[in-house]
Amino acid sequence: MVGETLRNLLMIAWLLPLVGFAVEIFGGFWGSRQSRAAAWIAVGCIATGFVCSFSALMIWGNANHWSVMHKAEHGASHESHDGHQGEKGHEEHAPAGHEAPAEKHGSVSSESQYKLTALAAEEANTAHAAGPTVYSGTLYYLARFGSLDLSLDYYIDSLTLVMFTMVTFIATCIHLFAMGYMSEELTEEYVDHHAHLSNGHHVHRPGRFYRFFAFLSLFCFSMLGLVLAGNIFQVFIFWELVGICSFLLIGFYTERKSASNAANKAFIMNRVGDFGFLIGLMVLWTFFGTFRFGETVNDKGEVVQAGLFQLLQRDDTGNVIRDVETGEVSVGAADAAMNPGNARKTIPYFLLVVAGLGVFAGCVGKSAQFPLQTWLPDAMEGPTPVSALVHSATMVAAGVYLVGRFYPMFVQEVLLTIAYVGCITLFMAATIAIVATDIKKVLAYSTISQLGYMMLGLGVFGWGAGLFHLVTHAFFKSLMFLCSGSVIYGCHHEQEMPKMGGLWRKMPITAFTMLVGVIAISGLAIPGLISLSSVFAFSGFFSKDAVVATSLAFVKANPSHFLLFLMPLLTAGITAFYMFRLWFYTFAGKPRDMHVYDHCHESPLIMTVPLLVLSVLAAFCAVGGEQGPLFLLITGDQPSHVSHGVAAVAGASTLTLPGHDAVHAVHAEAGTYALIAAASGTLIAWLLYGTTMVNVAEMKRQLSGLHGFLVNKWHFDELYDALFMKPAHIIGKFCTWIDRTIFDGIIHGSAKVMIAVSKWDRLFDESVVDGFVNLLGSSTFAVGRSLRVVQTGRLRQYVMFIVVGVVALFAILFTTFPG
Amino acid sequence: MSGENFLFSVFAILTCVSALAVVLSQTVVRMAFWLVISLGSTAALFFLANADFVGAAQLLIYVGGTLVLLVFGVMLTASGPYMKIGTSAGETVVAGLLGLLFLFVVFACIGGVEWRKPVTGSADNIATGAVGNTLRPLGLSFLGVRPDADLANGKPPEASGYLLPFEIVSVHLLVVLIGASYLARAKRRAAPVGQ
Amino acid sequence: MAAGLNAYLLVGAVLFVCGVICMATKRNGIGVLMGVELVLNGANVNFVAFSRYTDLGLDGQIFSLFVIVLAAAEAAVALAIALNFYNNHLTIDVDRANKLKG
Amino acid sequence: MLFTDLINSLITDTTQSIPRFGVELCLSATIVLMLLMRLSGLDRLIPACLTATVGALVATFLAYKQFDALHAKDAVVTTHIFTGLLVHDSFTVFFRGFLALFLLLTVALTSLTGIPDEEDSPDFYSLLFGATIGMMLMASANNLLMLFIGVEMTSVPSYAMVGFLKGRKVSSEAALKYVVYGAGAAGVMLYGISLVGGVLGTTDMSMLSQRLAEAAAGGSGGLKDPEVRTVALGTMLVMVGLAFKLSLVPFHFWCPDAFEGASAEVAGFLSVASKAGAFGLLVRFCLALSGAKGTESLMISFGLGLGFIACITTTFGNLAAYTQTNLKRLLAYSTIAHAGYMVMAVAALLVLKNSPQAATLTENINQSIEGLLYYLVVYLFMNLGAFAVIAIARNYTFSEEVDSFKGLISQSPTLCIVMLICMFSLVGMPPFGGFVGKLFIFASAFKAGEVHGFMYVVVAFGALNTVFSLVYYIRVLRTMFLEARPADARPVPVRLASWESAFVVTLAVFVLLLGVLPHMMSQTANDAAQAIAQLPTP
Repeated sequence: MVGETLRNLLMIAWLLPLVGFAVEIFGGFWGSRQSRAAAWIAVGCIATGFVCSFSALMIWGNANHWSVMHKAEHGASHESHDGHQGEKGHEEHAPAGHEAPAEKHGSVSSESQYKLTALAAEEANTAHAAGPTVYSGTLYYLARFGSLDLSLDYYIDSLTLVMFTMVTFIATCIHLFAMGYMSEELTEEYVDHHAHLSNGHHVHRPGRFYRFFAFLSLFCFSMLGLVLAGNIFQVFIFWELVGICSFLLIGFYTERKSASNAANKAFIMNRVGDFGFLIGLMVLWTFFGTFRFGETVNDKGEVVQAGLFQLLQRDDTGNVIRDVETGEVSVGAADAAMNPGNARKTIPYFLLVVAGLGVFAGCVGKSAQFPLQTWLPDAMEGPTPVSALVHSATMVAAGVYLVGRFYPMFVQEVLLTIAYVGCITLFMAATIAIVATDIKKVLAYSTISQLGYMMLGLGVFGWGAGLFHLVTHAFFKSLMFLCSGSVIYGCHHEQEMPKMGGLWRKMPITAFTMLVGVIAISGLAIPGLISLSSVFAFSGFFSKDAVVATSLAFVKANPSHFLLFLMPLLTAGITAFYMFRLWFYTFAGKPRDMHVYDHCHESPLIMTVPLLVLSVLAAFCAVGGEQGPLFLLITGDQPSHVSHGVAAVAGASTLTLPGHDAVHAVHAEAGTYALIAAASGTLIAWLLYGTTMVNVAEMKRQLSGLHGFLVNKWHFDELYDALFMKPAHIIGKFCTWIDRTIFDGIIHGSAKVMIAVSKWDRLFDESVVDGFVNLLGSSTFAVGRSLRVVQTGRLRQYVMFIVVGVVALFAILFTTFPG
Repeated sequence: MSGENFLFSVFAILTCVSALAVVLSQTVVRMAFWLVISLGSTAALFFLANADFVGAAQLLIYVGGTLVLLVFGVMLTASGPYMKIGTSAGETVVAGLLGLLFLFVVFACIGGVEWRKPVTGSADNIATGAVGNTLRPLGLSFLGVRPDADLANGKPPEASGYLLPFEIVSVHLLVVLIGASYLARAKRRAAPVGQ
Repeated sequence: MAAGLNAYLLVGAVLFVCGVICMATKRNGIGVLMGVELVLNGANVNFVAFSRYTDLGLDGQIFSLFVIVLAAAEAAVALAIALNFYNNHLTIDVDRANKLKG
Repeated sequence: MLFTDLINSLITDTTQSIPRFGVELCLSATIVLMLLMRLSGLDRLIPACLTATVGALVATFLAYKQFDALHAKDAVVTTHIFTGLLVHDSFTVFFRGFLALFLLLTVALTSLTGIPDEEDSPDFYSLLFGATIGMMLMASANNLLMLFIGVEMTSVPSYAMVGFLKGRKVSSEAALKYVVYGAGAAGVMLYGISLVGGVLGTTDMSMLSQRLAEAAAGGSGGLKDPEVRTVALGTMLVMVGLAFKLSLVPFHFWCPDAFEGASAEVAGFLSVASKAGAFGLLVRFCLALSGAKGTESLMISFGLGLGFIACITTTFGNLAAYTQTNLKRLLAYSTIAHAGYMVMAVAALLVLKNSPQAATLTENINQSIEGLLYYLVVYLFMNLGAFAVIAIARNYTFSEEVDSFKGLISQSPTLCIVMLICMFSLVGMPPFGGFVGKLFIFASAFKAGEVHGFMYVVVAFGALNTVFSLVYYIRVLRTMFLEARPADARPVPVRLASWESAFVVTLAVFVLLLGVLPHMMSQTANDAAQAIAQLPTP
């Protein structure tokens, strides 16, 4: 049974880190602080996990005869990349491993890509034959509340497998790297130079090597659980767990105020997004009655309820089926066909939009999209391996992953929102990255910007493109973060680029691997002579190209949304600019701070080997572009309505969403534009920072206004401070104040008047002027006294408020009751 | 005006006026005095409403017990002849306005109600609430039997007997007694260090 | 029928309102407790009146008897607490109960 | 019908009722036993906390037996005991078990922290047990008289417990405020009862909706009908009395003051147990008035009113907690907020039960009660856990200010981690129990949104408030975990292998289990919900 094998393998990969976490945290607590055992356990767990996930991927492929690989019309394009096979040399290289079988079976391509009927019949748990091949089922039954089942489910399709392989692989590399990077913690007394006590001394504390790896393991567990999750509720649980892990990891240097602040900020911002997520959950549950993606199967193997994705059906045009009269969307036509007992239901269209936007709100928080993006740069307070794993390759990818996973539930309005949010994010973050000087901050903003690309890609109906970029980005961004970690480690925790320069002589491996990453993210390529499909390029080019091409196709179909193409194109140039700026600033030129330069050194082998491994993957994981194995693997089980696009329907507010053909038609054009943008960005960067021809400081002065605006990150933190934090504090204070003052004040205000009136008699006896003065005096006195009374006489006002409350409530009941 | 009406008017006015006097008195001893008058004339109203046992209980427990307790409180807490904790006129006026508002709300509701008419006394000569002579039915109801309600209608008994509250209130009184005596007595040992 | 139900209810409501005002305005703790007695008494007048004029019947009188007993219990505890307050603060002025706020 | 028949039926009724009243009887017996032991001087040999523990244990066991007996039957069994004054069904027994368990935990906590010293402990436990009997009566009341007696029996001993630290100024102040406020609320409630009972001519709660339907039959059924209007006023006044017990805004004033002045153990007890009893009663009262023909829309507006109050209460509680520096006071405001969340379930219940489609919504009606019960159980563990941590730490630091918890992680990690679990659960963070509870309350409120759109607003407020609440809980956690322990702070050496740790860890484990294995509890809660939701409606 393929499904069971896959399930078991992935469960091992998922649960091992949890076991590792338990062992590490307890073992570390009672063990020696100088032992590396915790790290080895963590590496062992995650590496085994990788082996399991990779095997699962292979089993899945074999069971499907690698049918996703042989799309007849694209079969020819594989040859040109065979050459890379040798130099990779890693059997872990997932996509490369598939190529050979794919070639062998190249001729057997009569099966349709999306109909893998042979397997569907064999597995009781598989989805119906028309959709993608999915293995789903229940791992563990939690509880039943009313009509709601809660369980831990799994949902395995090619996206799950690719994500598992990617996450475990990158995590393994990063774990290894972290063993070197965190080795300073292997001590009984660690001196934290960035944390100060109130007496000005540095903080001395025991090393926390084991704790770091325990948290990393817990994080891996949560992330993998999120990917494996078979219902949206489970996603939400792991979603929160990932958030908690990230909180722990960002705040790893808890003694530093900035770190604990950043951890709080990340946590709270994520909760803001989750608020929307919860609302989405409510809508889904109310109208669909299930949280599961796949079908619910009872003990006897009968399907009792269809999954979310099957409940929301789409017609031939790709639109959801709407009732002609009410405009409501029908739910569960498929379900009713299978189980006549489950009556047909409907959901108002706007609530479908609300549900989509709600879930997306969660993704906005987690993936640091506009307007919740500000936590990510601050999260760089964590150790660099954390930044690499959590804030570039995996956790922030969870939002994008969820958008991809949840794609069948999104309607056009939601997709458009996603596209615009992504578009704003990618541009804004890129502009801020131009002026950042902290090496990790540049990478952080670049991460936000690239996440924006992914969201944009998904929003303009490039399901494959967005997720493709997710995977390639994970590779090159983790590589670059590790490189920056290596630089920071080599330069003894110096992160400011203006103090670096010329480092390539001291740390050649780091400089070289970083260059690979920079080229990859910039999307540089050498155009082929014959056609664009034979272009030689690193991974970033292909995936970004896919996104840009989809957005061009989208804009051609919906010209009013032209910004969705222009912005990413412009940003492609900006990306190349700031990335090369980073590289030139750090590694090229002359050393700017001799102190840093003299003391810096190349990192040890345990850190450089992961860099080399990752650089190979960053360069070549996307070979073949959209005809390459990685892309085909990801899109193997894409939602069925994606490939042929969605047609606009008159009347309803729908957009035309481009199908594969439309995208294919503009591919070459878009690729050319993107390449020109990237090349010019690179050129400018070289001119400004690679040579001495232009005085950068002079330019900075000329554009000081803009520069300041960007340095202050578009003033977002201030904006939030003014918009949310201050009002929240004010309201909080206000409420306590109300308790003390207003309620009392009303009574005492009137009491004051009464006092004044009661004194009127006496005042009348005195002369007018005196009386007036006295009145003033007595009323001020009364004010003072009533204020003093405000502080003292509360019990009686409490009682008074029973009556006030009763009367007020009755008045409200009377005035609001209808009829 | 019948004699009953006349008596009712007298006691009703006495009750209300002395209740008002409780509110307006500035010293606690006077308040206690007016409270006695008010509660006592309420007892008289109870008698007029044929609730003879309740009236007696009111006199015994309320006027005789609770009030004496309060007077003890007055005596124990009066720290000197000069102490007079007054209330400002303004507060009283505001509270009075609120009270009138509440009174208005209540009467806006109950003014128009057509009250359910009482079931006439049962055949067995056991009085109901309307007729008076309630000692025996009340006593029986505390034992859990309700001949006043159940004997008339030939069906199995369905009215509530009050055996349970009668018993459980004794537990409550015991607990309350323990609590009150704990609070009122002085600590035998030195109190723990103030925190 | 003499007096009439509404007249009784008026007396009850007046007692109730006087009690509440008493609780809300008296600064003397014992005075506040007297207000409590008035409030409960007001409700009791209602019960007895209903017992006489509606088919609430004997239940109303029973209710009022229990109220009298419970009021006595409550008064005992309240008085103990007031005395305790007095022992700690050396005054019975409830306005001096001002440590806890905010 | 002869008089002897009456006597005979009384005897049968009573003999049948007494076994079903065993839990309360056991508690009463314990009170008397403690008193007798004290009189005979036996309490020097056997400490009162031991007697109390045994009494609570037996009570818990009896409650469990009762539940088991009801559970064994397939159908929902509802028995009226003591001539219809009380109801005995799964719902009653659920609350009995809940309260007995909580009593047991509180006794355990107090004997660990020693807040009543040996001399005072018989008094303290008598009050505790007396209050618990009252709460059990509240949860099983089927007569307006029992409703009032239950509330009084709960409140009056609580007043004394709040003032239990009689040597302290704040304690006596808190008790005074509590007793005056409580007496006022009780008076208002009693007045409301008199109106309801008078207009409807009965004190039997199972007759209320029938009589209400009769009263509404003549008129419009709306507030223009004087009978309905008076009943509405009376109902509102009764609810005000309950709102006092639940500390809903604007009847919450006593709550922060009383909690700050009382010892943490008492505050923990009051914040959970007295609320639980009041919720049981509120649900019963609401259901007793629901479903009367002609007044459905009025009851829906009562539901919406509760929803409105719930919104204000949660928001107020959470925001007011922002600026608190005393941990007990902070938790008091958090208690207010949580009462708001739970009232949302009752609001949903009222709205759903009185909607025109009520017949098709039985499952959702069940679910709203079930969510409330589940939340109460979770709340028991998480809130008691938080208060227990405070109480234990107080025994070392003599302070309950947030600042005295600075850097506590370095000295007693167990306490801190338990606090973390409890607080995360209070926020509603998965995988802790609070999350599951909130989820189901919100879900039922959301369902009620189909009947009336305002309930969507309520849900939105609830969800928004989970964000608000994060801020102040995090502040406390941050103080405990991230700040350095001041050198002059008193040490808090709570070892992992100590009774204190064992106690709080047990609570934390339950919080976790309720989040991870909700079915442990949800089925039980569902049984209880079914028992009450199917009350006969005319």
